[in-house]
Amino acid sequence: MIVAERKPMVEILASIQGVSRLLVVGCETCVAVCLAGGAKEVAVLSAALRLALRERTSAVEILERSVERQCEEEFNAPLAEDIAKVEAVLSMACGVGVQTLAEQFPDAIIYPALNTQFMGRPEAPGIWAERCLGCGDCVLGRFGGICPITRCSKSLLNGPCGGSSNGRCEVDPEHLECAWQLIYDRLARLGQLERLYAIEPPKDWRSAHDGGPRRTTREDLRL
Amino acid sequence: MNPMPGRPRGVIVLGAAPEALCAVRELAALGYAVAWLPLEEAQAPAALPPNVAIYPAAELVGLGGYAGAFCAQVRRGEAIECLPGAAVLIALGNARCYPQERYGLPLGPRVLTPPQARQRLKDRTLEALLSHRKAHFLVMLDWGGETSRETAVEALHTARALRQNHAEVTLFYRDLKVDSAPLERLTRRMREEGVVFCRYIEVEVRFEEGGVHIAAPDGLVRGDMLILPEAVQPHPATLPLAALLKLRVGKDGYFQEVNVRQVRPGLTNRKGIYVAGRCHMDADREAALEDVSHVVASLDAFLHSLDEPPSGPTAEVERDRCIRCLTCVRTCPHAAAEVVEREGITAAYVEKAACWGCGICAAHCPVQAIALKGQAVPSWLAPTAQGVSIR
Amino acid sequence: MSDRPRAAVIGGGIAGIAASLNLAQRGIGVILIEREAQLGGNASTVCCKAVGGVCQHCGGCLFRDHLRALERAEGVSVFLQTHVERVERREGRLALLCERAQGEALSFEVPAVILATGFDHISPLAKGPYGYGLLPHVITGRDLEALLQGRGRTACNELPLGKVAFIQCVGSRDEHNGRGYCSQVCCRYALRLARVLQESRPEAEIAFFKMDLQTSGRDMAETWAAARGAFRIVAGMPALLERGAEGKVAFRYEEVLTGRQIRESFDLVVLATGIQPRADAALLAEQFGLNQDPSGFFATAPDGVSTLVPGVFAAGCCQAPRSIAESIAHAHQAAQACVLYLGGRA
Amino acid sequence: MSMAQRLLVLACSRSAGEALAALEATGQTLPPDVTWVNLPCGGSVDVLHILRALEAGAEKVWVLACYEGACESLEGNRWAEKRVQWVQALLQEIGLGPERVVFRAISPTMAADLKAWLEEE
Repeated sequence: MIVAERKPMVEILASIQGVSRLLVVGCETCVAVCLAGGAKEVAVLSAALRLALRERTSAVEILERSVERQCEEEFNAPLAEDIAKVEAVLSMACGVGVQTLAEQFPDAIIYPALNTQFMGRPEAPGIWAERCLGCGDCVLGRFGGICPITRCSKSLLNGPCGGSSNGRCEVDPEHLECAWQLIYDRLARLGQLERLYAIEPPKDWRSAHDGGPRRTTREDLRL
Repeated sequence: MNPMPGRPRGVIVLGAAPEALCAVRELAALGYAVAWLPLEEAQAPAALPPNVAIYPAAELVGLGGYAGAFCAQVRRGEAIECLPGAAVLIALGNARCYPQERYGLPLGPRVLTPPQARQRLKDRTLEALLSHRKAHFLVMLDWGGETSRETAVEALHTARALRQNHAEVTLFYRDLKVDSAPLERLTRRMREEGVVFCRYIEVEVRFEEGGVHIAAPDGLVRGDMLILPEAVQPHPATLPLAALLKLRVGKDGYFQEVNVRQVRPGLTNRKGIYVAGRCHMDADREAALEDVSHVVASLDAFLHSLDEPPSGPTAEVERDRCIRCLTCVRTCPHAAAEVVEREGITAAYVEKAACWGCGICAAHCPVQAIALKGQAVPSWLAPTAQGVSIR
Repeated sequence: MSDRPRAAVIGGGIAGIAASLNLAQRGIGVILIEREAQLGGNASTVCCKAVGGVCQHCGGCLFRDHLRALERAEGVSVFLQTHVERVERREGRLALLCERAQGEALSFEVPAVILATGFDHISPLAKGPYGYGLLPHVITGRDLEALLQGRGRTACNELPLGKVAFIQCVGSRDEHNGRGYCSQVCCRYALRLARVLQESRPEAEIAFFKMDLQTSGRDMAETWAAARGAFRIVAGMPALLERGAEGKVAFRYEEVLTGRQIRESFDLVVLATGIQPRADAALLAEQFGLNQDPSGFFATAPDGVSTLVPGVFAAGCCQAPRSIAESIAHAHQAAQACVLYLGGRA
Repeated sequence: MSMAQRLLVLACSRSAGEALAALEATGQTLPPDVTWVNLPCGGSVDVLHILRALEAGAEKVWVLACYEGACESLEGNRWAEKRVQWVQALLQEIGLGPERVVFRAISPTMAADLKAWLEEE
């Protein structure tokens, strides 16, 4: 899923400075599952904003909504009426959702309430960790199902580096496992250690963001 | 009204400890159909009541259902079979080891554990020592750390048995544990029979020609053999079983972290699942079996009350709002929430019979799809008062 | 729900309530008879002993838990300020002829009775030389419990907490007064209380005078681990407690291990008094035709709950000293035995 | 039901609720400017409950739950404390005093302590 976290309140408050009618919109897909932007978080943020703005002279009105997937225009369409009523929209979706709203409602002022972080999974309750960088050319099959690009701090394809110690990564030994230790262990378990003899050529990053904004086309789904 | 109507229900008993056999017998005597899974190689007792089915080689692979309607998924050979039961009683017992690190002494010809000493008494290999002159056994409790209740009692019984075989016995202790009436009687009788009790804080043990020498506060005591109690540790199956059954284990590795509200006989974090005996307490044999009686009594009463509708609030999921994020499943301490397909919707579902009404899931739900039914909250606190979800 | 009660529970302390709840859960009508004006008995006088934000598992809160459950339970009729005057056997049933507060007579006829009459605290006066009631700043553990429960933790600030001595086994394990047994609970409550004192007043220097500390069991593991480092533990029992200088209490004791005679003064002395059979245990035993064990507790069959009189069971501390949690467990077992007895007769 | 302004108590009914019941059994009542809400367990205290109460004008919110190791649901009390800490951090972020939300552990036998806390407040 896409993992995000709420922006600092100071930043959110600064962005909506002077706004007296505000719509807070959550998204009930990825960011709801990672407990950052679902209906509950919309309610919590709105309550916090109302508390923070209470001292302000003019009254602040905050509408709370959430939609199934903010990255899909069809789900956002019913927001039109509410958006027309407010001065600004605070989106609690990932960056994709925020941009969708902005594209869909060109006259509305849309602010993000979340920092979109990465594609990851819940590692333990309350902990989400990155698992995929979206490089556009998946190498997982060669590395025992463990992504060296995402999980190695140095994105080494021919690892490990000298900073691997007791299975931990030197960049942050407390929190990071050495991806190359994981790859070794997994390949050993699968009896595929010989894979490690192959020297990986330099990665072609054109399929990643380095090649510019990406798009996918499925001609069979287009008329 | 008959207090024991037909008792159509069954109980699943897990474990091979003596407590398990005791539980099986007590439950069978109450009229329950008992499915007994020892979960390890164990000698099946010769005679079991007719309403007990024992599954000696069966492996437990899962537990479905909830209080009143559990289903133990059991692998026997190739097939997976479902054994129904209204409640589950776990009596795994514990495991023993000789704590060589704590004592700093290996076992050997002059250092025995109480079970070894008992065995030698039994097979008469101590005979030479006992008959040729007055043999002297030194039994040492609480050396290098507290001896568990169970093994301390075993050491006491061993000391007594040696004494009854006309040996001299000196028992070294720091604090003599007499915290049960039987223990008190035992130690009193031992004193009367001539076991010497010797209190120490620090002792020094030396092996010299001809025996073991202990420098204790009362002076130097010379003996022929040193008897050192074993230590207990959690049964190795405790953790895997706890994971399988979603039960809580304490920091010490035994079932159920000590929780003042759950010391009530054998309660676990899941309704209808009970633990009994040494898999959750430090007890000598007598106390462990007594615990089984307590647990069976509370289990039996619980099963009788199952027909009553649950009182108090329970969590209810507005299932078409659920986004299947699994937060409730992961945070429910009672394993009452799951994501299942019911009536064509795959969503979170909280089983009323398993729910304790704590509301932890409701307070966590990211889309406010769970409410505590039967719990009145002032309207100005109602979490869903202002938000609108558009679907 | 049955119309006719099928069991009477005598004594509304924690054991009596737990036994009643167990029976009620099975749909068995219960009459719960309590001598006092309110339920609870000794368990209701136990204060909370949590320290550092963490529960010490003393079980003091279980009473209110059980009381609440009893309020919700169906089929338990509670009779307060009622005591049994006479017991008659009528065709295998027990007729309990009782008296209520204003001399009102009441009688119940039931097939089975669970006795849960609890215990008395051993009077510290039994240990005359300890000066209870004569010397200032000599209190019992129970006094301390009552103080903490009645006035809250802040009451610790009014105690003279410089040097504190906890004296264990006051009245217990004492053949001279006929109580050769260990009261089971005193080491536990005293160690827990001492930690509460220490938390409120870290400057207090606390010493334990003991024969043997009873510290086994998972519920004591944390308490004992913390206590071991924090308190001075002395193997030796004080002899005569006297008035010392500056309002202190002074006494002499012999350190068992060294044989040294030491005289020391303390600002506060807490006597850990034990458990003894209730004063009226003999009377009840006579009424029901029960035996008492040599210490005066109700004698039972090896199952620990069945008395030698058919249909009469014993639960909790009237049978032997027990902690709150153990009393609850024992009460469940007594209820189970009672149910089997009733079933066998149905 | 409307809310008294001074203090809102979100209480675990098993501990704080029982302590209040014990206090009331001695004939004492809550001060009129204190609103008390009994919840089944500390674990059901929602951050939204706290924020809504502050929005509704409560000067202070107390969350009272069992001591660690005494929660019937094992960790309801720890969740309650975590949520209080979370709200305190949020209040700090928006420039309100975090001391407006307080977590306290209590047991059913602590009626006297409860009384003292209420008097202190």
